[in-house]
Amino acid sequence: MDTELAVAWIREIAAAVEQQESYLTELDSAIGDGDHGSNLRRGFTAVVTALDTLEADSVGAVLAKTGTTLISKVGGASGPLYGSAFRAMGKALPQATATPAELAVALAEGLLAIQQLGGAKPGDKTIVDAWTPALAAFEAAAADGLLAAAEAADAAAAQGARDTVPLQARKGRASYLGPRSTGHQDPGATSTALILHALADTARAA
Amino acid sequence: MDTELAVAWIREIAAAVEQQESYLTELDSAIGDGDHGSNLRRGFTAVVTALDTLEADSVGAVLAKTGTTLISKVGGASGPLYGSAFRAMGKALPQATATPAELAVALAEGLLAIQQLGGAKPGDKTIVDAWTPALAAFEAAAADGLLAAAEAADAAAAQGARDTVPLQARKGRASYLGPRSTGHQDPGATSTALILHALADTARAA
Amino acid sequence: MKKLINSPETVLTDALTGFAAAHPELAVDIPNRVITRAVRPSGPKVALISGGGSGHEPLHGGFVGPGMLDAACPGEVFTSPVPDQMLTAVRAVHSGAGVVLIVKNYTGDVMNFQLAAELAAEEGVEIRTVLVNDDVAVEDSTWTAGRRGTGATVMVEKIAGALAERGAALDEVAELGRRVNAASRSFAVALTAATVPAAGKPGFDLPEDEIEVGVGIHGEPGRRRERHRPAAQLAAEVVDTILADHELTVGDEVIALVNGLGGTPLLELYVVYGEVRARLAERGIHIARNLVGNYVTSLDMAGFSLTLTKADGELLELWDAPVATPALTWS
Amino acid sequence: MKKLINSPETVLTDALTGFAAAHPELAVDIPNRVITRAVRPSGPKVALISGGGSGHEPLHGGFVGPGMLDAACPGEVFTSPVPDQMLTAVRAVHSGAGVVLIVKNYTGDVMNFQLAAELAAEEGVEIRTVLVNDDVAVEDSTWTAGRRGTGATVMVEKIAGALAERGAALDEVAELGRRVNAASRSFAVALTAATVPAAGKPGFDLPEDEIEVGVGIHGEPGRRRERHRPAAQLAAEVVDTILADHELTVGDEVIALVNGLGGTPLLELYVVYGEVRARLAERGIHIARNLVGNYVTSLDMAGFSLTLTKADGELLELWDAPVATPALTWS
Ligand SMILES: Nc1ncnc2c1ncn2[C@@H]1O[C@H](COP(=O)(O)OP(=O)(O)O)[C@@H](O)[C@H]1O
Ligand SMILES: Nc1ncnc2c1ncn2[C@@H]1O[C@H](COP(=O)(O)OP(=O)(O)O)[C@@H](O)[C@H]1O
Ligand SMILES: [Mg+2]
Ligand SMILES: [Mg+2]
Ligand SMILES: [Mg+2]
Ligand SMILES: [Mg+2]
Repeated sequence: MDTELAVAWIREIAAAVEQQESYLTELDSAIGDGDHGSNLRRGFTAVVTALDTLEADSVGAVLAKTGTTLISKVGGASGPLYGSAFRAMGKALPQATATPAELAVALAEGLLAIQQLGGAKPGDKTIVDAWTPALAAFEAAAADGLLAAAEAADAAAAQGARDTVPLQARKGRASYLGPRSTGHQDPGATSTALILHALADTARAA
Repeated sequence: MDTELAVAWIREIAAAVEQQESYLTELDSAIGDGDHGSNLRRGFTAVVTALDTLEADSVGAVLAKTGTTLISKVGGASGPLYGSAFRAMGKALPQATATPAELAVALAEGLLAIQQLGGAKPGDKTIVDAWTPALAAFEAAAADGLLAAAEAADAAAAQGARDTVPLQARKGRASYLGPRSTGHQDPGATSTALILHALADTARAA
Repeated sequence: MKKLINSPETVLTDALTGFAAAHPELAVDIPNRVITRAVRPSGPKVALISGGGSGHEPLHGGFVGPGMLDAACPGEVFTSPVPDQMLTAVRAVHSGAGVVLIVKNYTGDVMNFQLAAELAAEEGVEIRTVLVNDDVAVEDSTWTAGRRGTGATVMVEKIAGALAERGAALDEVAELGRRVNAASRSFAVALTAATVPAAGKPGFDLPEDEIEVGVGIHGEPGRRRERHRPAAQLAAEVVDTILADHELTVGDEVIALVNGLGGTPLLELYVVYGEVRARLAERGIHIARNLVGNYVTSLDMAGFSLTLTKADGELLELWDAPVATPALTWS
Repeated sequence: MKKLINSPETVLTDALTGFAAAHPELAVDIPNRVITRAVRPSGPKVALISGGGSGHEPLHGGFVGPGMLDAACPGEVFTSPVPDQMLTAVRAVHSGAGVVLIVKNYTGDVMNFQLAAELAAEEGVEIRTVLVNDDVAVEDSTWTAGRRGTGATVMVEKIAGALAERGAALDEVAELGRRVNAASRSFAVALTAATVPAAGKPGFDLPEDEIEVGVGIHGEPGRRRERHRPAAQLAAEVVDTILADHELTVGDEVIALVNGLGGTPLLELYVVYGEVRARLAERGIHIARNLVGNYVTSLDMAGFSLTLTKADGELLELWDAPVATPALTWS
């Protein structure tokens, strides 16, 4: 991955979020407060604008800018979580291009940041439930190249998101619902799946 | 009419109002504020209680008590209007019994009180539109006895109430609606028809 | 209908019970339905009494206190109070200086206050009546019951109340109240209907994309049904409707009330206020003072009304005078 | 969805524009979304900053002013503010005596304020955080994100604000804020769902005769769906739910807040207050001070919350201390 591809990935996320805004909001209305779609759209719209004027000399610079912009523009739970994750990924990739293996390390740093800040474990019905299997799949397929790794992560994240349906939330707003949080797919896990899907799409188009 | 019959009439009105409360309220919701039914029920319930302890020595005492109680308990437009009407009728009938002709005079005094207080003319879509034809019919049939006069007044009041449907209100709350007040039957004219219908029912039962 | 009540029959008594408990600085005569100040003004003072149907809270009970009303008479929901209430109030607060009755122009209110005024006059109390009729949605003609009294009631009660507190004479206070009313115009827009407890369902049905324009505060439909529009457009039209009826020219100052009808969030009222102010600025009119919030409500109706009172130095000074009531307090 | 807005995207900016115009006694930095007092306290004073998603008005902006907050940071509707806002607020109001951040316990709020606190600490500002978590509907266990912060926020902001105004030191103010929070419990019942502008429809559907019990203030469903009941019964159950979790015994005094969620008429809130008071009296608990009205809302949601803060002489004295904000004013 080079800086151009990194920018393409982020733009692809922005496009996907824009397109799926109302779906994410609908999921968040069921077990949250109905703003996840507009939160991420606001955030990634700002990111795209920020990237327009960024002269990035590394993949990390793109991701770090994405992270700081998300922190500054999103708010809510997802803003600091995704923001910190992208910042951590950015920090892990100071070089002009990143190999799949390096990207895997960055994804792991991202997950670590999410868990350090939010304290969620797998099974808590959060972003972590899509990111964890995605990371594992990406790591396992990293040797086969970016496209293969991204496609594996995409599939794993989507499955991880779907697997949140029966879970009872233990973190975030949905946990207030107690047992009533079961039977619904977690919005944050779903947006994580979008992020990995965007990576696969970007890798395919490259 | 003697005091007993007067009391029976008022009780019959109270029963009719109780039964028709939601109908009156529905009419008032369409072109008013949705309280005519509860207003009159509250008023006539209090009247029935007041009459329970009243030792009336004249028809007028019964009607005057009815009027003062309505003024004290109803509020809104209909309270002072019906209250003043019954008070005026009471004043006109100081004797122990009243002939149909005397009752006709009392009904005329009642109408006068309503018009003096409220300033409505026939055609303004108010109580006056039922009371005016009822009075005319009662006067015309007074010579045939109470039952005949009351039945004529009943029919005329009912027709008068129905005839308010196409009218545009020029008095009371419904006048705020302007042309939108047409096409609905006036609640007050409808309750006046109930009052005359109760008189006919009472005369028939006597 | 879902409401936080025990029954439609007891709602007023229950609410007064809570109101009395919440406001020990007021004296609430629950059986007679009269709210007065717990501590009477010392010495004679023109007494201001208002009242009207309930369902418009904080109007009027929330405006009883130093600097504003001496007494309020709450009727049943959307039903004017009965003369006995006003007579009880007169007896309670009359201190020899006379009484001003502030009456919103509705047939029921006018007649009930008139009967009360006659009874009080018979007892030797000097009574003046100030009629509030500020709603430009209704034409003031022989074809209607005249203009309704709405938001201007707050202006009249506040400003006349301040003058009375300073010891002005009966006719001065009444005259000022009339002047404030004459300087005020209101117009309202509803997004939903109100549900009267006794009726049990909304007063009218309103499709998802339509609004009622020119509504009153009793849940009745408005003058017209129109398509819903963005706040900027609605606010501009409401301002224009008022200005078309108001003698306001470039450079004039107003007191503006952006009033929620009960079911509209404060967030939205501030959006409306911003747009109202922008439109008035375009027309060269300056808002010298403002109120934004729920002051003259219509139960749970969503929507807003705008009231503009043309202000001069005297009115502004009286507006700024201290007031200490449940709903309006400053010093 | 019918709302008095221009668009979901602009609602916050538009509302802040109106808020700024309506309250010249406050300084509203619209681009940075920070509300401060127009006139800074003279001399160093511990600064109180709060914030949270919008849609809860008058919280928090309506509580900025002498005797209460120094600054408020409004986020998007139901979305916590971003760290930049709090950092801007800290820079604006920090006077050398340190800053107390009052944070309602929601994952988003906690994280965003935490990031802001770290940034502010890097700039050398002493920061203390007071977490408000008073909602007994949520169990405080590792199985949840912990209890939500709701009505107690008003108590914390008022009482800690009064202490800060008197010149107390940073740790004292923070400690008192925590003590007020620990002495407070809340519980809420919703009759309808809120409609978030960006979502465009109510957060949940609720049949005509059902209510959500144990709701928060973000339009989310509650813990249980139940049949609607008369106000007396609901109020008694809400009181009992709180008392089951609160160390209150016969003879104790409380400050009680009967809070409207945004779409409930004041008339009904007074009905509820009367019933709450009656139930507390049965349990031997006395309401020493009260607030009845819309203070911590959830857009247009109908329903109410009850907050009880166990009071002692010190808390009551600070509660009674003068305050001059858009939503809370006494002297
Ligand atoms: N502690 C946490 N760790 C990881 N993810 C979390 C945590 N809390 C919440 N989330 C995620 O955040 C999502 C909600 O984000 P969003 O709606 O934008 O914020 P908010 O809940 O503040 O409204 C949830 O669906 C969940 O996946
Ligand atoms: N000026 C008037 N003269 C005669 N009847 C009137 C007048 N104004 C109103 N009414 C009658 O009063 C009825 C409404 O009564 P009610 O609903 O009890 O009072 P309110 O209008 O104060 O709510 C109307 O339907 C009308 O018939
Ligand atoms: Mg959310
Ligand atoms: Mg009516
Ligand atoms: Mg009425
Ligand atoms: Mg949110």
